[in-house]
Amino acid sequence: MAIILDDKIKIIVQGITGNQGQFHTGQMLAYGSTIVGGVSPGKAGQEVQGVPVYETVEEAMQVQTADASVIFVPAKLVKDASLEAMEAGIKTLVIITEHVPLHDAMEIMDYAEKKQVGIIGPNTYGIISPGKSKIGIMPNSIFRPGPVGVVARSGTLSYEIVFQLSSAGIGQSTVLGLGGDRIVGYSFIDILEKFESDPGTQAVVMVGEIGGNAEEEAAQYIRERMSKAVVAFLAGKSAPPGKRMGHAGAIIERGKGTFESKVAALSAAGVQVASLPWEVGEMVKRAL
Amino acid sequence: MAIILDDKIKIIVQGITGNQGQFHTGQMLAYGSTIVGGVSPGKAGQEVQGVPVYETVEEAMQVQTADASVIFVPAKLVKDASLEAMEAGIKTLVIITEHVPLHDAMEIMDYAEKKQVGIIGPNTYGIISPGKSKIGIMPNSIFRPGPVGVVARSGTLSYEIVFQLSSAGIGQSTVLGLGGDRIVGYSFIDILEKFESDPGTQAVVMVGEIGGNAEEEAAQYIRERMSKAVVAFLAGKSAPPGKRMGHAGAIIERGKGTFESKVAALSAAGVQVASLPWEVGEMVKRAL
Amino acid sequence: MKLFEYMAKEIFRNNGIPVPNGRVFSQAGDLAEFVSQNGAVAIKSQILSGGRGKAGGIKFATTPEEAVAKAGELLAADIKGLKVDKVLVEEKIAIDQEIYLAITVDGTRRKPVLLASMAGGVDIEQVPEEKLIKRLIDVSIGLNPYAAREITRQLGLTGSAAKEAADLMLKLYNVFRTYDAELVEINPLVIAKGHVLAADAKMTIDDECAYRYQPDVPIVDERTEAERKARDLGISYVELDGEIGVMANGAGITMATLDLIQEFGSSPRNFMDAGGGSGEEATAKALEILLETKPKALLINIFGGITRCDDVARAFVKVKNSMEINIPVVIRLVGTNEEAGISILRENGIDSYKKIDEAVSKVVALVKNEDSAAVVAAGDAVKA
Amino acid sequence: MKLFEYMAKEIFRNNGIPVPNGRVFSQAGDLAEFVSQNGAVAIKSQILSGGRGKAGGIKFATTPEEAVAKAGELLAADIKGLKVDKVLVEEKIAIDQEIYLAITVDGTRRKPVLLASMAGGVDIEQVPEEKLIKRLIDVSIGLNPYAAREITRQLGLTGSAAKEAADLMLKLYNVFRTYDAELVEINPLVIAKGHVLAADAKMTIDDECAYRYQPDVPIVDERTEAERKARDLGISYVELDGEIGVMANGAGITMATLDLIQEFGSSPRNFMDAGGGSGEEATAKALEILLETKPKALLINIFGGITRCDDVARAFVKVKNSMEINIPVVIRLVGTNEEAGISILRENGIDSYKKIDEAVSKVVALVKNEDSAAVVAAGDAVKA
Repeated sequence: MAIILDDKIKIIVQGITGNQGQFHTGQMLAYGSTIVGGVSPGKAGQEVQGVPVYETVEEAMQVQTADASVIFVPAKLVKDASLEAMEAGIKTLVIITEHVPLHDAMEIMDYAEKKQVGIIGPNTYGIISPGKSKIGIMPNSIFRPGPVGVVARSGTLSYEIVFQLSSAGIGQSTVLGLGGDRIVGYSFIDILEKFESDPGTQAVVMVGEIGGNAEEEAAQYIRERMSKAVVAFLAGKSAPPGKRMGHAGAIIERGKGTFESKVAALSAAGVQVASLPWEVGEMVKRAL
Repeated sequence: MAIILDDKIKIIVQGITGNQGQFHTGQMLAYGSTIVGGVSPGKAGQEVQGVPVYETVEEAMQVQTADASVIFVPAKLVKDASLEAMEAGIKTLVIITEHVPLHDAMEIMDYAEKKQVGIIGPNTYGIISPGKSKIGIMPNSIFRPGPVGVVARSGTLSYEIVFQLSSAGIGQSTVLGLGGDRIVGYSFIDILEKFESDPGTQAVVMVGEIGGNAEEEAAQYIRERMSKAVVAFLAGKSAPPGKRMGHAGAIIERGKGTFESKVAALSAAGVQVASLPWEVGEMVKRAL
Repeated sequence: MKLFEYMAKEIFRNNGIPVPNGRVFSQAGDLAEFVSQNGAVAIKSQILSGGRGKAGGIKFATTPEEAVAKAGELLAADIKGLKVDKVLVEEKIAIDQEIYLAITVDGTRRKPVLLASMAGGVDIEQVPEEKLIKRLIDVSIGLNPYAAREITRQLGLTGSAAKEAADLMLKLYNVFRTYDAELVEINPLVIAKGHVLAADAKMTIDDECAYRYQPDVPIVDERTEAERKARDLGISYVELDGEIGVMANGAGITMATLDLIQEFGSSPRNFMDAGGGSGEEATAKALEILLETKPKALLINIFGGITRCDDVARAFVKVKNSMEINIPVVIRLVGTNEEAGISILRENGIDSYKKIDEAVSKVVALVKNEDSAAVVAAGDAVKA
Repeated sequence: MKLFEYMAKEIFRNNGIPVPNGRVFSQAGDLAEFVSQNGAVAIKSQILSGGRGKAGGIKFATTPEEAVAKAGELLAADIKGLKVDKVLVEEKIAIDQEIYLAITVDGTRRKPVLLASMAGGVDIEQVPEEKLIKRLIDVSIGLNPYAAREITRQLGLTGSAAKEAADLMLKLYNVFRTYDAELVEINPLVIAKGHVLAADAKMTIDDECAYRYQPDVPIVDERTEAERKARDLGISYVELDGEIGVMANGAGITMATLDLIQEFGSSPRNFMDAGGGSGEEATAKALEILLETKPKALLINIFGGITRCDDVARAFVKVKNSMEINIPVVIRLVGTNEEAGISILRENGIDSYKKIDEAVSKVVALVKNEDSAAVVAAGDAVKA
């Protein structure tokens, strides 16, 4: 089992003819993902890695209905591409693109709420249910199927943690990146809820970072509602306040969103917080 | 039993200090409606007919939560008042005001869809569940409790039909005016569905008019989904095409929305269509 | 409120929608310079009616002399029964393709709807459903580039024409929204030398918002004098050509009253919905408008809701006392403050019906019998 | 992108938000005329930092001579470590009340949020929660009059001040939306003689949208030279003050790498997220930026996803071949095209670690031991 993504999910790639779109379409196909079409205005009729290219999502959906779409278009065009996918009936949207304007992101999220669409990202590596399917840009080699759900704000750090887990013989049910921006779709709580009710997930690893209060809110949810073990790793312990550490969301402002407050909240909720990335595997093993 | 409105529904009056607001607050109270507050900017602290006046709906809701609100404010302010009520948590909104700008009405309906609010009107007399409660401006005296649901596009014509029904000894479960504008909230179908599933309603009277295709769509619904008897009366048989007969919606344009097409659609759906208002009562009696 | 083509095109131009080079004239003699500068032109009579071309309202000219002569003919003519005050003179376009494009309101879906078809240039009602593209617009996000692109794809447009048409649609929606339009229509939107151009333009602005556009958009009024008067009173009024003047309150019941008059063998002189909540004075003025149209009889049918019967009664008494009424009048009064209204009428020697069938049959009988009793009192009304 | 107070006020003024009469000056001598016309003034140093008043960055004067002298002092001063290039000179306001008002983004709720408090004029972080009004804004409908009215009610404002404050909130939301702001803040919004006035103004515009506002809104850049260079490369880079230069890909893993360096007893010289999908050339340029800051050692930690290990390897080889590197460098390479990357490094005589703990402990040890091997090859990395 897995959350959100399984091997039946049919996928569209928006921006499929760009460099990233082409490369990662190939990688997704290689992993076994079911890609039914690509979209690239002005390029309809072409093929990318054997996938037919359409003018619009609506046109693609007329040929074969898809469940999910992954967006590789430039930041300025993400709002249009996202609204397009949602209006066409896509129910899971993965926005890989970074540097999406803040107000565009808020409008995307508002429309997603109205259309009841689940959004992963922007500025995410996507989602993978190892052995089943992936939508995103994560390296195929590091994942292996298993009972641990992984949810993270940041991308490459997820790979690091997954790499540690896989190296320790611990497979993953689903691994998902929420995205590093200030405004993203799914929150920790949304995903923790899904892992809690997924029979294929026995424990959860949560990879957070400084800034915002998503980890603190997640801690409250875990304390009140979650039965499965959660192990956390947090980045940004050494970051000075007021500096934006790459992610728009990763900044300690007005004394809020510090490493210490997150560790305190999670510990109080019974979450084991790893101090070093390679401790995560050991903690999960004990929890299983 | 009844639909939408029963004696437990708590009501707010927006624009309570205006002439119409004051008069009809009194009439509603006299009918037994539960009015928990009124709203009128700059008039907070006053009382109208013993009902406390607040600055905003939100303030009123902090004192006592209401389920429904009725709007008497001028047309230009209706959009603001409607959004206000919906954001404050009102779930049934009755917009009495006429001449609401078309684009304002579309924005109101869009927000209502998002907030899952039921809207009656604009340009409606409201809703009454005889013997229980009323929200609107209909004359108290003509209604009596009973098993017949009445739904209409136009106001005073509803009174005429109800007057005929009551005079013939036939009471009503709920009587509701959809509103005479081109853009209104609840449609015939929405209300027919509610009457269909209301144990207190045994038959339905539908009062339509020329223009649009609401009656034709209702006919399709009745044919496919409705078990209870429906009697219809339609206004506008003598209206020339291209003339807007008072209601924004009551106009035969491009050969569509004619009296004949509506009669044909309803008759084909097994609906008895009365040629004269006073035939309605007799037809309903036979159907009960 | 409908706008003339030249007004709509002015709005289009100001909002980045390409329109042909053109100018509006009231005097035929003024055309010469424009035509000598622009060569072949179309001369289009500015009337608020479709089918203008077929009715001879559009002429073409290649020389200034020809243009002046033809504009003179149009400015002297009645086209489809309408007097031509102005002509719009435009450069003649070499048309490659004609597209129909409009944005209006779908009342059933409660949303704007964009209509488009490659069968442009003809009456859109003639276009079969399957050749007409309909796309609902979500007002919370508006019309977006992807939607415009999908429409041009469905139309089968390609290349620069597709790009320009998509861009034009976004601008047209902007005009539709910004000007509170009920309808914006371009028929035809033409493709000429690979570029798109709005060859015609129709716009109808929501009457309720007309006040926002003074003086930028001059109000064009299709109403009669009496209709304008009624409008100023906030009353819905439409002139018809029958015998019996009607005042009722509520559009539905007014329509039903007209239907009944016809059913009983006479015909209505007008539609007048005196509305909800009109006070005494407005009601009196509305009655005056009715009487000025010289009907053979008057039928007042009031079912009080927001309208109060006592107001109507007082108003009628006032009018009766202030002006000579020499036609039969039948009053039907029921609903809010009914008792007070009836008693006011009684105090002034007027009785009223409570049942609509009796009131209508009575007024029709009076017209047929040429009965001249000014006000009819009906004792049997009480039975209702 | 933060704006100086005078820029934000210019935007406010153009959007109907009342601000004090004022003008910006770079030369103290130029003030005299303005002050002689306006009387008592406030002279406010234009720096991008809060707490300016307490730090002596705002002075008051009543005569032109005094104003010129005090402006001169400010223009010569460093306030909170920042050089003052400009002063904003404004008429002095007789303040009756001070309100805090801001609109920013609530990341958790994914919506704009309006913050307001009657405890204005002080550092808003000092204001207790219960005195701070927070109201989320639905972007599909924006901030509407009723919401502004509710906020002024909660603030306890009445009369014309309430009306003006509500109106100002609507305009402030309009500015927030139109200028793609992350933050618009007025602290204090003052009530003076019954009218509201934005006595201070802060605006931060979304960096991703800065391009939309050239040249209307001059870009104000708080970055160092190296940070600007990195920005032009599309790389996230923050200068810190430690020993080890770091390049990683992904903000999270970069932060975690800095944390580990600290955990192992050294300190990072910088944060550098080389990002996803950077090509060979950009990566090489990023490495150049790093080396220019003279760190004691370099740690390159690449986990390939959208970034491909072979690109990084090629880039590093290129830099190594083109510039002299005389500090220790530790490379950790894993993920997409890992094998290709490792083999490119091998071909050039460079080995790489696969495990992060080994890479970090190695680089820290090298710094501590002052080991000067330019590139460290680790045979045991293969074990990972």
